Amino acid sequence: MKARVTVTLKSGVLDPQGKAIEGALRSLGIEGVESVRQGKVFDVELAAGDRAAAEAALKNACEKLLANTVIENYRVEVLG
Amino acid sequence: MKARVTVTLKSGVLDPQGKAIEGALRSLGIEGVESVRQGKVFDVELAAGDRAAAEAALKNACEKLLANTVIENYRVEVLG
Amino acid sequence: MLPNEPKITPELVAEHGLKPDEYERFRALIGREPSFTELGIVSAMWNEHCSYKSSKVHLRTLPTKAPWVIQGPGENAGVIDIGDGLACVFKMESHNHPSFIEPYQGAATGVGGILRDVFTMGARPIACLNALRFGSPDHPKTRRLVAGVVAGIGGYGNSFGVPTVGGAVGFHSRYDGNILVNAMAVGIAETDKIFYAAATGVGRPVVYLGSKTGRDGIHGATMASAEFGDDSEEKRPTVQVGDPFSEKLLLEACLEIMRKGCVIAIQDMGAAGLTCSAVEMGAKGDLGITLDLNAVPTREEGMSAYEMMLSESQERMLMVLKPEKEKEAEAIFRKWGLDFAIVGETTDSKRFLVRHGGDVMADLPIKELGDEAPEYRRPFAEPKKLPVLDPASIPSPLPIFAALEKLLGSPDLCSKRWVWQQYDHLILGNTVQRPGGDAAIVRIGDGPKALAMTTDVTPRYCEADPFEGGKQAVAEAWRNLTAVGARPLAVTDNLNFGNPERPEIMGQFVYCVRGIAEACRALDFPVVSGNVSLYNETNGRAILPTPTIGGVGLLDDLAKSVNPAFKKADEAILLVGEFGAWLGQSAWLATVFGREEGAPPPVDLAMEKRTGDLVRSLIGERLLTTVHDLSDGGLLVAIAEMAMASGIGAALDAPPPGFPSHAFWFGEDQARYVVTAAAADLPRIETAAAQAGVKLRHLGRTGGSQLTLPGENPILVSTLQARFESWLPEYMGSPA
Amino acid sequence: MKSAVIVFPGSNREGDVARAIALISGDRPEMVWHADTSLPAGTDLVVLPGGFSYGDYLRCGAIAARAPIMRAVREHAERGGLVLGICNGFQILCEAGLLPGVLMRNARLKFMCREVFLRIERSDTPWTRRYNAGDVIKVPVAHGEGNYEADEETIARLEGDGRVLFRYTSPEGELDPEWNYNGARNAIAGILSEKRNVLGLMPHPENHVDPVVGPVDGRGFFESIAATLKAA
Ligand SMILES: Nc1ncnc2c1ncn2[C@@H]1O[C@H](COP(=O)(O)OP(=O)(O)O)[C@@H](O)[C@H]1O
Ligand SMILES: [Mg+2]
Repeated sequence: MKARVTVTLKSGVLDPQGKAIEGALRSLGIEGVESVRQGKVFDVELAAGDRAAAEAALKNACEKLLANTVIENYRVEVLG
Repeated sequence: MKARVTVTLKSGVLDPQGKAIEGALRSLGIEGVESVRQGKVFDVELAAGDRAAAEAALKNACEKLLANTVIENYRVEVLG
Repeated sequence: MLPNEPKITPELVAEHGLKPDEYERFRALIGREPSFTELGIVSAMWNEHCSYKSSKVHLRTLPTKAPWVIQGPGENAGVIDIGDGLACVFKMESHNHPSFIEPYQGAATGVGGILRDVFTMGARPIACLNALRFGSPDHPKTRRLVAGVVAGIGGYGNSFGVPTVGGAVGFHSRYDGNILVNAMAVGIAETDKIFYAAATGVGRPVVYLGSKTGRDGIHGATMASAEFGDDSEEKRPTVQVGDPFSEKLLLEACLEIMRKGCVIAIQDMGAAGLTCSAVEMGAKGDLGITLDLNAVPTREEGMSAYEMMLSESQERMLMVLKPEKEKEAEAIFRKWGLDFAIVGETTDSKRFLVRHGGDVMADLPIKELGDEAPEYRRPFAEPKKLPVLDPASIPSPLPIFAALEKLLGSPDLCSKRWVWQQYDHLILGNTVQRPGGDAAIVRIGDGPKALAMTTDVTPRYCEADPFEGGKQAVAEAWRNLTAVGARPLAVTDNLNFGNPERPEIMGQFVYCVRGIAEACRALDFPVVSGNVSLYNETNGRAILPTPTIGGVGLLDDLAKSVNPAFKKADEAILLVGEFGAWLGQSAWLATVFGREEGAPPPVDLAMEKRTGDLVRSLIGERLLTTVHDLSDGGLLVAIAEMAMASGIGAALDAPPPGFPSHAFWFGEDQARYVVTAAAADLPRIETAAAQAGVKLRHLGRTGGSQLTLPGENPILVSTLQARFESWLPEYMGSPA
Repeated sequence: MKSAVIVFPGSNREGDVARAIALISGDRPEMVWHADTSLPAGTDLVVLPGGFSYGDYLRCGAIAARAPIMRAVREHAERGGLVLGICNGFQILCEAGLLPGVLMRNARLKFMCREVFLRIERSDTPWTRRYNAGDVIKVPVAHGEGNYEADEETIARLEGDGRVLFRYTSPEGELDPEWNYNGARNAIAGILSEKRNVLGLMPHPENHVDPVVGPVDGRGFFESIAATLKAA
């Protein structure tokens, strides 16, 4: 089963990398960029009986490792 | 306008991050994980006249900066 | 019958970089049409990068022996004896083409590769250096390449955990389409525990260790030997990705199984991976090797024999283990989380037999694959000599200190802090001389011994006169080691040139090598390892000839080392060596006038030796408080660097009669050092110099916060520092 | 004093800190493998060294924080034992929840290896008794992600409880963004746990203890620890 986990910074948490990218895009002449925030995706293949099991396993993975819930939110999508 | 850019490694390109995470998930007892590949997301806010303009600007941003097209693929979604 | 899909056609042969006559040679050697896998194997073995076919005959002329040389060129790295049962293992290698295509990963994997060369020999790496050449700062790609390469070198070395302690960074439009990334690694081993590539014993397991094999860099070695055209950026997927974390584990695991006596032979998988490593192990040991590719750990499904044989996936090793130690070795590798697989065995057939899925995919004579590689005596043109410039014919358009400011703020001479601050240069706690001095100094264990190391070359000189330029590169490396008080022991070289099929380029190569050989001989400074990178050209425009020299020297007692920072006020500033006025090919001429003209300064090797030996013995007697060698920018740039390193100024005397001021201060005559000493020690120093037949000249005194010179407006050291430190951060658009 | 240095795959400054401890206390620390589940009997001080544990490929310190040995480290901390995390070790302590906050990418977005000036905020701790509050010491940093960040409430609590032990300052001890190279919130370079027995700091005092290789401003740090353990 394939799934995608997306981990993003909570709003309010400073994102120096996003800020730098914002600046770099502007100096490259790419117009209209107001803000950039950077996050991560994990494309996971897993052997799970069903969607619910896969989702549960990945939520567990996020809580235990993939996200730092102090500063990050996560989202799990099982793609089937 | 809000958009999300997702940058992932081309298949076949070594992903040391993904490999390390795979190992860690297994040793944390999360079952069934077969493979993990890590990518990046950029959540961008931009002032653009319309979707097409936003999409064009972000594709340009990917080619120039956000993605390393030697080893990465990218995808732009304008969320409106 | 060997499976043979696809069919071998002349086009396919050409795509593999083999010339028709080379292909015929191979066909005659095996007496039949090769299979596709065999074509891949021979293309890897016979390309320039692996076979050194254009350079071999010339490399043989380099001096490689000395009583302290344990292993010269030919192994993964050179080995020299440094006493107390210890050996220093070192080598330099280029990763030019990959770094141009993907700067971060290209540079990172270059560092990874050279580290592997060193620890394959049983040495623990203690330091890295790197010599970088970028295109003109105005070229649209340069900034991105600098950022990527520097981050890649740091990214790999910092994580692996070895200090990056020195190197060089230069810019020139001739590198616009072909940057140079030369990485050097230095390690320490016990002299009786050095490991080599030659396999011994029949029927022994051949073991694959490290990371899995993927489709990385297939044809990378061929790419490194191909000239770029405008479509070079299309050759993308061959880029390899580095994994410093796995490399660190591989280091620890390899050293552990070596300590436990498990290893008979070991070879890292570098360019052309499994092919080169297996053939070398067999050929050097006079044995055959049989590989069963089904046992190779792969990262991707459905990899063909061809792909596995040519993959350049990083962080992999091939070993022959003692059969009785196999289980122990495997347990160690598993503990470090690395792959371990028996992929073949040694045989007495002297054939290289590759099986996959039950089929024989290649069956080749193993020794001939290496020994019978083509070897060329390519035609070369003798370089034209340029006229010697008369300094009086070049008027100085600027006051002396204004020219100095301009030089210190120029891309080549400015501070490279922005670069080396991104490298962990302190880890392991032995960095005695940090980046910014003449040579780096790294303590050995708890001391008092230490190694000094440096990389040098002045490509402008080599372009103008390859022979003198080759000599100068060696002399400067030797001088840099001497300037910290070390005894220069040996060099590794990295010869970067254009397309050797053009006689002018081959002429540059041949004459540079002659110059290097002559200087190494005269200075008793043998070459123990090296690397050649040819075809560095785009659309027929070659790089400047750039034979980078990596030098290593030994300090018996690091308490007796010196650095270039002025120590206190009221000390005498002396020039050791002759007064001079050589402006041809000088940094001054290039920076102030934008002219690269005339013959470069000649190197008198006998004088070089006399002068250096004197300086070293004075340092040993603790008579000199600071020492700095003269190179780019000449006398005044050297003095300014000594002032900037300390914040202490200097009052300089007027040049002697007959020397135009600008030529005196900025001339680049060789075999010279600036030193300082306490007044009380001057008589002893003068006596020693007279005995050695070396000139000693008074230049002025240290003190104050500015540089002063009769007839010129003084300049604050802090003003110079600001100029020196600002160019690179401003250019890169980010503070150091 | 009995100390244990935890070695994770990818640790690389474990030798540096072990050497500094041995040099100053005379006692060699024991190296403990991450996969072990207990500390050597009688361990006084646990050190999580610098490096790139597991390549730091997910978030710095994230994977190491979940290693088997960390349970024993946590218990040691709960018993009031001294736990020191330097650089990657600090990141691991934050990821493990033994210290609050996170270490983000440096504001200048580059790895940096350079000397910094640290102001010692208090001397009445197990870690700094050989210094005076307000002393400024010169030690190196070597990191790409040392930009300390936490929510307002956490920062207020750390500041209110006097748990900020080291700050990046000018050589004169003044707070100044110019000298706070990584952009850390409130120029925070090192923080204490509530009971002050757990310390995390980004700089490397272990690299400035030996006159042969540089200044020796880091000696007081290890002398303080040795004195604390001797007194105990
Ligand atoms: N790429 C680099 N990596 C590390 N150190 C560097 C690098 N480039 C320059 N340096 C350091 O900066 C100092 C000055 O470099 P350079 O001008 O090339 O010295 P020199 O002319 O004396 O050979 C040296 O200490 C050198 O090691
Ligand atoms: Mg020098």
